[in-house]
Amino acid sequence: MIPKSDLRKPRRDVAVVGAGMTVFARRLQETGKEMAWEAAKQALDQAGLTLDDVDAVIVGTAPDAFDGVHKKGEWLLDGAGGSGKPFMRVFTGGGTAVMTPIVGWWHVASGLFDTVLVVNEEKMSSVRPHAQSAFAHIWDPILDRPLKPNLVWIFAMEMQRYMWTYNVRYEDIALVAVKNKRNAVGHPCAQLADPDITLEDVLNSEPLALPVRRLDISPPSDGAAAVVLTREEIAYELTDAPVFIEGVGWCIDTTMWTNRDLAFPKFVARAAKMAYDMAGIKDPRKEIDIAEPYDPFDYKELQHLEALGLAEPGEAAILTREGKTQRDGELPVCPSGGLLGVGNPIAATLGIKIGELYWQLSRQAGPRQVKKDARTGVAQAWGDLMQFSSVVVMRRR
Amino acid sequence: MAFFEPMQKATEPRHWLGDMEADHYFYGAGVMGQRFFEALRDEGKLLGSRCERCDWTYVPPRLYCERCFAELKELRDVGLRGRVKAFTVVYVNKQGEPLDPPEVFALIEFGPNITPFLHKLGDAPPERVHVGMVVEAVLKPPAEREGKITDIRYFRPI
Amino acid sequence: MAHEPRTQTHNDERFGPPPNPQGRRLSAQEEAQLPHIIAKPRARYAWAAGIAISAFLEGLKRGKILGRKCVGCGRVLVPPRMFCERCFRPTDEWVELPGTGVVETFSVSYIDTDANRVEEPILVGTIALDGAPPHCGFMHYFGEVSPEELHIGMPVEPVWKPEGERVGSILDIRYFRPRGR
Amino acid sequence: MRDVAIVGVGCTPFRPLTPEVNWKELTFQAAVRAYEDAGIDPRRDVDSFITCAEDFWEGFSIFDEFTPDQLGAVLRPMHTVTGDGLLGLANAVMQIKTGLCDVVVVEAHSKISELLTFEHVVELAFDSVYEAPLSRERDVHPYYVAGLEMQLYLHETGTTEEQCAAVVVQDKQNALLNPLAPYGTRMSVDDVLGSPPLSDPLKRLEVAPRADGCVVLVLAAGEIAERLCEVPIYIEGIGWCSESPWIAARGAEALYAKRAAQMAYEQAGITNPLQQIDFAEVDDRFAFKLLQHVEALGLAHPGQAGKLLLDGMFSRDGELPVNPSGGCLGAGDLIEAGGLARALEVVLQLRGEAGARQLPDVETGVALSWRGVPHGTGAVAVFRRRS
Repeated sequence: MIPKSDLRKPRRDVAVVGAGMTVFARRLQETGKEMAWEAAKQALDQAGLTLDDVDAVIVGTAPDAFDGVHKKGEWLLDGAGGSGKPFMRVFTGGGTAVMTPIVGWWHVASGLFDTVLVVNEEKMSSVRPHAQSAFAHIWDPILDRPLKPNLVWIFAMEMQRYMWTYNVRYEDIALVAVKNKRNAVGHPCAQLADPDITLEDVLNSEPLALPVRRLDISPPSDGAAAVVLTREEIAYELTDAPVFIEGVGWCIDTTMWTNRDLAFPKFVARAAKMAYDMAGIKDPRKEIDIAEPYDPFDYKELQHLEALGLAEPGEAAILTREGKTQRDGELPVCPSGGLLGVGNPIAATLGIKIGELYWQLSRQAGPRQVKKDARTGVAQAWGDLMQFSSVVVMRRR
Repeated sequence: MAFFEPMQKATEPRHWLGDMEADHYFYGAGVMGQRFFEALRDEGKLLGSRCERCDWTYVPPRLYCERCFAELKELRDVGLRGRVKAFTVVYVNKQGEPLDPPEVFALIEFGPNITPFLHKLGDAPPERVHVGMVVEAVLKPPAEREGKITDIRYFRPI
Repeated sequence: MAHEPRTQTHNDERFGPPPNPQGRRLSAQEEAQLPHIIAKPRARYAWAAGIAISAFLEGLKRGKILGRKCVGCGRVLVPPRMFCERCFRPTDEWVELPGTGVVETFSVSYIDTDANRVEEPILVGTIALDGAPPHCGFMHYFGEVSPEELHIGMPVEPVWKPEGERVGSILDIRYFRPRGR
Repeated sequence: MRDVAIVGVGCTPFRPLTPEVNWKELTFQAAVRAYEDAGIDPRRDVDSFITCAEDFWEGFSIFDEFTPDQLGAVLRPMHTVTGDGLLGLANAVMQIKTGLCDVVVVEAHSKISELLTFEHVVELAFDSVYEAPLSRERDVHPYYVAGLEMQLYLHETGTTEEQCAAVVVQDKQNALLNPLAPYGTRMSVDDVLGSPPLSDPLKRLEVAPRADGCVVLVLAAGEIAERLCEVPIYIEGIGWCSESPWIAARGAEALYAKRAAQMAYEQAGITNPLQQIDFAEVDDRFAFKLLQHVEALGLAHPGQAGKLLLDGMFSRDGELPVNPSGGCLGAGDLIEAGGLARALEVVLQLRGEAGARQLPDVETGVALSWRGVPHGTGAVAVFRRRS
């Protein structure tokens, strides 16, 4: 075994100094480039910077099959501010939402760049008849595709296994959808905010692939989001309250999804451990003040909280039932409204994961601001065929 | 053993046919594209958007300046006449079969500080096309225009 | 000519950041008037099945479920592969599995692949195959069972297509049914 | 910041078709060789894995799903760069420089023979409203864009069609000495000029034939590299750049490559590339691209590369050999693996392991990649064997 190097420790600090996002909705009018520009421009404006200050651009956008554009990153690059600059697109399915800021982090932390712009965009309304037409091609063509699967199936299967293994009740899972859709009422970009939603609404919503019902799922959406990252010295010149990226982690599990134990997402736990180790976090339950886990389905928020070490397996549902994950609770979870409330333009959910943590931790979140004085937060995204996770720990010092 | 046993017979390998196609896509023209195509369709005009700061005009118009990221608010009519900056005569289609007659593609410049415009040339024998040649857009008759780039049939020499 | 600027800050204090969220959903009528192109891509492939899956498909044609054994970790990998992703070494031998297994997980689906609603629910899930390690198997349909009966842990067996109809496809198995039915 | 070096390389031979393996089995073979070369165990010693791939090349939405197993990356940090191999290499370099990772693996492959509608997929990368409808109308071959760019380059630099054709002759001849390269042969400038026109002035034989294959590189932090192998090949500089994606925005020079080179040279302390660089491997999917790229690297003045090529400057025994591997024209267009194939040759040459095509006394080499029609994205990496 190779002994680890003495020089192995990130030494250059990187902060978020601006964030922006567009409305999440079906948006046929704007091109993806135009949405990317809207979000990127806002993030730069908020940071008090111009495109000239940007040394490199990182873009995230999920499957090219949504847009029907091959090499979609290249196509988006002028809207993202990448013309004439070092430009990089990375792609980890839904995990892209939190992966691009990690890639942005290493652009700066490596010493190669001072200030970078991270732009994520997604447009799911272009593909017809339905976004499912694009999802049909995520499966193994020989083993899975002949069965004509629907993407929701695998989530239903995973949810079923999760409920069975940890004895979790559907009623408690549905409470996550209620909480997040209510939280989203304070979000100007929200697609599905609903102040009056009740548990019964979720329980009685249309069955899709049981146990998954219509209101357990975040809706397909179009939108973009962006953040600006810079090194410590510049960050303090720009703002008194930069929010630092203290830990990053990412991890992928085997392609063979039918060979995995679906009840517990081990890859999320591994990614979290990597990020916590880097951030020096030993007891996440004590040290994390606020969480933005990926919540495309209500059960995913619970599973992710557990894998992030913020609850024991099976316990997250209890914390939810007891109200501890509400905005004014002990551990506010998805105070943005999450994907369930604000919407799920896959990669663009950067804005409600990293963006929201930035606004919350710098106490700019307005009516969405959590009650407690949150200094350390964790954001997480999840993607591919239920197998990839990216985790970022952020802190206001 | 570093490698697995290979297949040994030409008949052993199997392949699997499939695609990555949706039924179709709706490719929207965008905020600025809408103005460009409406002007083309309804008024027979070619619009660009100008960045004052960079003194640069984009054709087709963009919502933002690629160079400085400013929002572009000023639209201008760049006219239908330009010069050939570069051209190529294409002889084959996607299947590798001959294109008869061949197709001529060109970059057309409408003036200084304006991005060139990609389109086709027509009404000109390929051997007579040259860089610097003055050309003008040939539009479909108003009734046939649909608000698409093909509302311009091609550019022809003057 | 000028148009309305899009970069204006909203001053609605009921909302928090972002400071300038753009965009709105158009009405159906507005959408219909947008200039656009409709096109269908042509993206066709002939994927090589590879060594392991070619043999697996040949096995299905003969009514057999084949796995590959890795002596490194002792696992029988189904679907088979020529290398073990855990040990990162070539797998060692072919193993024929009995085909029986238990329901690892399942869904009662009221939507098909294009998200159309179906009257009769599709019963689908993954099967943990006997002879393979825990949680290990593949996805398939369930049949000859009601949605109410179907449960995790239920023993199941494959129902094969008649030999003459089998072509070397996962669909050479019609579905899995409760064992002994 | 930390040094980064290549400590292991592995690949499969490049071939027109590979029907006997799927992409996982293909990649596994290249990975096994790379890990053997580096003397590492991927399940234990590697901190991060990177694959370079694009969905539509592969036929999978979210190809990232299908990447970990064959590299030994299961339950490890791994991600996809939707770009050329050198862009993946850039990520690996940055990961090591931060101090987060000690050992990183980069993989890129081509299984392009499985894509039955290559030309349609290339067109799918064009702007779908302004560009694609023009060629779709009569099903025009999308490489007309290369013809357009070549015409612009020839017209503005005075480079001749004969000079471009000579690129093909040289590349295919170099490939004869490369056992990995499938397209080596002897031909004349007249053979090339006499091949059917594809899109004037581009001729059929000036387009690199595609190939399948996989390249895996193992990178390590400098202080570890010294312990892992005898001749670590240091990545002294890496740069990348994208121009505007609009086809009409193209200029006669490869600005993306020029800027990428500037960035890489700055890191590597290269102020006089002609003096400080011993040889180059550049993308030449179209023959004129070799000349354009050599100029972008500062190895020839604009418009001079063609003349210098005819003078023998870039041949194997010339002052500054270019594409001793045979380049894309001789070794095949490996799609997103092209950049790593170029880097692989540079590493083999610097290690002195290039066999019959070994260049004498080489210490510093440069690799340049390009993402192909219709884009202006490229990357440049400078490699050195430190004495």
